[in-house]
Amino acid sequence: MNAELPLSHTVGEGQGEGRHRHKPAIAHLFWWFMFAQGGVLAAILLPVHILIQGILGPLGIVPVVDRHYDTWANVLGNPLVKLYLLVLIAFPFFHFAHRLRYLLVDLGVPAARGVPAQIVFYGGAVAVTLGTIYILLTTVPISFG
Amino acid sequence: MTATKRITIKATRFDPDKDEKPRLQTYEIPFSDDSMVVLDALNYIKGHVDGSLSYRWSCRMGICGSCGMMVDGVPKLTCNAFLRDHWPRPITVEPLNNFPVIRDLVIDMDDFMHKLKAIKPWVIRKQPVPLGGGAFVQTTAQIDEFRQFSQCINCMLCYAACPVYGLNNEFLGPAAIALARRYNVDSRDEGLGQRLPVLADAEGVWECSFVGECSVVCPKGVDPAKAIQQTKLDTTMRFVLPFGNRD
Amino acid sequence: MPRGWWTRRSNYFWYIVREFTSLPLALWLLWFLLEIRRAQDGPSGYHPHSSLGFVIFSVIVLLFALYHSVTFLSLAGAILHFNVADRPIPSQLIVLSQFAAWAAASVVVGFVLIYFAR
Amino acid sequence: MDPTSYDVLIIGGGLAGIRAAIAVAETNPRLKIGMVSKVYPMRSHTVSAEGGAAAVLSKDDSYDTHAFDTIKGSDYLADQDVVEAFVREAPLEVVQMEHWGCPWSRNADGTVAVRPFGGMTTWRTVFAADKSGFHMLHTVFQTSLKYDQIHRHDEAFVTKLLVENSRCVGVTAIDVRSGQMYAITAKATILATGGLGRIYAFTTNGNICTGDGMALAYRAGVPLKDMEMVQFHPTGLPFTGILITEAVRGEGGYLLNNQGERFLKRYVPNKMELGPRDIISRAMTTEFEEGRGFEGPHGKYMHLDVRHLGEATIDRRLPFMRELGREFVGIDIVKDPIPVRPVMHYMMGGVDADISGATLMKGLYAAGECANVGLNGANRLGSNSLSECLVFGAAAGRAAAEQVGSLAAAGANPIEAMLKDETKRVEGGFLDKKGGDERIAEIREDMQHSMDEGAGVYRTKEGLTELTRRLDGFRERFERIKIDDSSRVFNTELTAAIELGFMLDCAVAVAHSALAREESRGAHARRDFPERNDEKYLKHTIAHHTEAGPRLEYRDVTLGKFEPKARAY
Repeated sequence: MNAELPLSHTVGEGQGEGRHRHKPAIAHLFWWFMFAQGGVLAAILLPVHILIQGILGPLGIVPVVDRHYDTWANVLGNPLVKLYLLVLIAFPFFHFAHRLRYLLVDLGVPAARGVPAQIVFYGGAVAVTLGTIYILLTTVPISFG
Repeated sequence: MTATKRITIKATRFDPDKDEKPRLQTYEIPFSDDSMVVLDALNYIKGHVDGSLSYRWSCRMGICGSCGMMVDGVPKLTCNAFLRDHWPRPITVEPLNNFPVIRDLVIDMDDFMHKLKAIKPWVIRKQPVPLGGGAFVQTTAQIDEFRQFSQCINCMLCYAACPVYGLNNEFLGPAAIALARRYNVDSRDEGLGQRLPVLADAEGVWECSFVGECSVVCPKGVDPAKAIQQTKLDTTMRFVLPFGNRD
Repeated sequence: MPRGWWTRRSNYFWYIVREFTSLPLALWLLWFLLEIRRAQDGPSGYHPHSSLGFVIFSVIVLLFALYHSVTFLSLAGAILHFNVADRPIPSQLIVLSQFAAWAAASVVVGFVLIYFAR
Repeated sequence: MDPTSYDVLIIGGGLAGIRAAIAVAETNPRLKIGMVSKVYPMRSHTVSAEGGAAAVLSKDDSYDTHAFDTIKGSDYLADQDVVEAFVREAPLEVVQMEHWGCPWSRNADGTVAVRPFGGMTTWRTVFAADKSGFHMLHTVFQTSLKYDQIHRHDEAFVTKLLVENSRCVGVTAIDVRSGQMYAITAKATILATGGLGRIYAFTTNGNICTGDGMALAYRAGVPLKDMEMVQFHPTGLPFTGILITEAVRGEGGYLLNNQGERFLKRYVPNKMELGPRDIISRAMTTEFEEGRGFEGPHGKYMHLDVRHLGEATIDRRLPFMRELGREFVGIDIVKDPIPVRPVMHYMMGGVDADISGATLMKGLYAAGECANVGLNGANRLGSNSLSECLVFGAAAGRAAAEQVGSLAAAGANPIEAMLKDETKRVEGGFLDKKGGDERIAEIREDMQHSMDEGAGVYRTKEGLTELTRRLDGFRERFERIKIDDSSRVFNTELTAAIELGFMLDCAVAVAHSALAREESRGAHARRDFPERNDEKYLKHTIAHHTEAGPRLEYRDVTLGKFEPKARAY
């Protein structure tokens, strides 16, 4: 009734609901959940791996399982270790994918918000997960002793 | 008191009818009293130097929320940004970041007004409660659940500090989500189910990447960043846990 | 929003650093995956990385990893919300317990990595 | 262009205005409601109220005691029928606020808590820490958002009431953002524009409290009532005038002079810090005059001391006071006394309205501080005003909603002509005016300081006569103002100029009403007439607008079961 008035800032009937219909974004919810899980795991587990396997081991300061084939293969054959490594490697990648995607947004690449970017980034995390499963299953056969 | 001190204020000037883009205008004014704040300086300019400078203000006691501006690049309430903290350096006063500028230091905050309405910031009950029954019983511990989120004065400093909002104006934003949480965790409210579609929408809580600056600049001790992450967590738990409360 | 917005305030800059930690961490994990894969080269062909360059890379990654751990656990601790007997647990206590969990996990993992090397 | 048209139009978006809007919506959901505010509603000055809202809630309290306290506080100038209705309605409104989500502070068992307040014989002030007004305003504002039939015009500045056949048919307003003038018509209009504190230099009131609604009604021919009754709050921060709530004393704070003495024992021995505001303000002024105040860079002051209450109580009950002390004075009230002095705070007077908010003009209602429904008389008790906004805001809303059912909409043609005239007045008189040489701010500051001097805590014939003379001079200067800002978009200099005109009209009404009341009653303390004179002045002052100045009449106060007695505490 008063559409022609120059009152761009009146709020009334039907103006409050925004431009689109709202519904919970289940996909966002899931990826955020994976991001949070991965973040916790990376925070709690990664520093010690990097310290021991990336620094102390190569420098020979302490003995580390991955320095010798025997101990490494022995450990890698353990199914619990395989499961642990899957969690350790795959989950953080969902965290990284999420963060890097938003980092691109922050650095001025709005396209990183779109569905194609989501497919690339979260798809990448899924690919790393599948690759990890493949490597864990094919590298050293499962052994129970 | 030294009445001879002077301080330089650089204020944004912009009149959409005359100017292509905003520019800074420099004013030198007497800094006569250590109690003076940036808002006093603006009032001096408007009253005695240049009546055409436009900005909003009212209560000058940090509660009406209208005098938020960028003071040397930081979003602040100008009524408690003291000149003595800057003198003798000049002070740059600009309109709040991330909002369209209507004129000089005045921003267009209608976007927030729409978002505020969208999150249904009122007590929602499944059944109407008659007044005759008296007030609800609510313990201080129950009030503590939402107390800090109810302190929001809608001053828009958090939106000005939020790069996520700056990059994407569709984002629901810190204050609106904090106010939604204020009602969601109020023991008298039963409207969580009605607010979640808006909160957990693609442009809702998920957009937030937890920069945390909203909580840093809030002049009232509200922690919107926390409200947003808690909403993410609660929402996720509702869907992830098999017996999540899905009312 | 100007492109370099995150260079204008130190808080923004450290936020970007926080988000950036994921890149070095991801690279290090990819290396780790490779290390596992190399176990199929057999006893004679297995040569774990030990160059100085790799150690320097790991040191840099470790710095990012620590920054990630500290920020992530502090922030996560600040948002978690538990009530005991109708009273919220202070968030400092929750953050503290997060850091305790980090320490405990580090000790266990470190022990396994070193103990089974013998 | 058709004017925007509503059934009920509310001017003002504070507690009374929004409460009225909701009352209209709930009385008749089919009515179209307009709400015009010169600021976004949550900026309204209700937001600065701190202490709480009075209502009879506890079992040991009674309507009669609340009524008696209010009437005695008013120095018997309140209309007793209005007070009786008010005390019965207030508890319902307080509960309604609670249901809408207001975070009232609680007792240990979770029930709504009350605190003592000045002039009240028992504890009956409900509160939300010391941000009661803030919480109440945001609660009603946010609640109002659920009513789609309430259509807001934010940042629209009303310049004039439109009157047709002595009936109010709407307003003209400036859309501040575009600078365009437009007409809004309505079958009924409710004024809820708040107070006029800015006619004084030292005031707790925000920049927006410029008496707009009072002046709008006054100019349109509706009289103003009891305009001499200006409340000075005992505890404002020197320099800024920021309010330090009476709740500080309610919670047990002491007022100390420069001898470290609780001087109120000489003035209100039975109530001490919980005496009514008018008496304590006068006591402080007397102490200052007798050399027992502290001297500071911004004048004399007293100490308000809460150190003995302890940090826990202060943080739970008075957190905002601690924040104000820290941020605006640089003190921690847990460790330091607060410097305070009397400060203009509230206008008891206002648009002459009856118990339902109806004014003498058809279709025009008033509520809240801009109205005088006869509740506060010569001195308002602290915490009655938030309740007043709720009770009489709702009453005006209901009355308006019921009245408009029987009314036809105003015709469009005269509206268009009236809009054209008013646009010419505003644009020709201010925006496009040539050749002025008076700065708005200078006239305003001169007026404010003159009001402080001439119509302060104590008044005299000489002072008030001088004030009226000066105000005439300011009105002449106002004719010669110049405006730097010629642009249309968000021209706050234009609105400030119109506000100054409103304030001058109000100030003149205050000065003349005060000069004519030759007695001391409540907040109106004449040095030359120190006694109350019931024979002559147990009456409301009614000021009518004329070109030559206010024309004063007197109207009997409605008495009831409480006989006027000497007022001692």
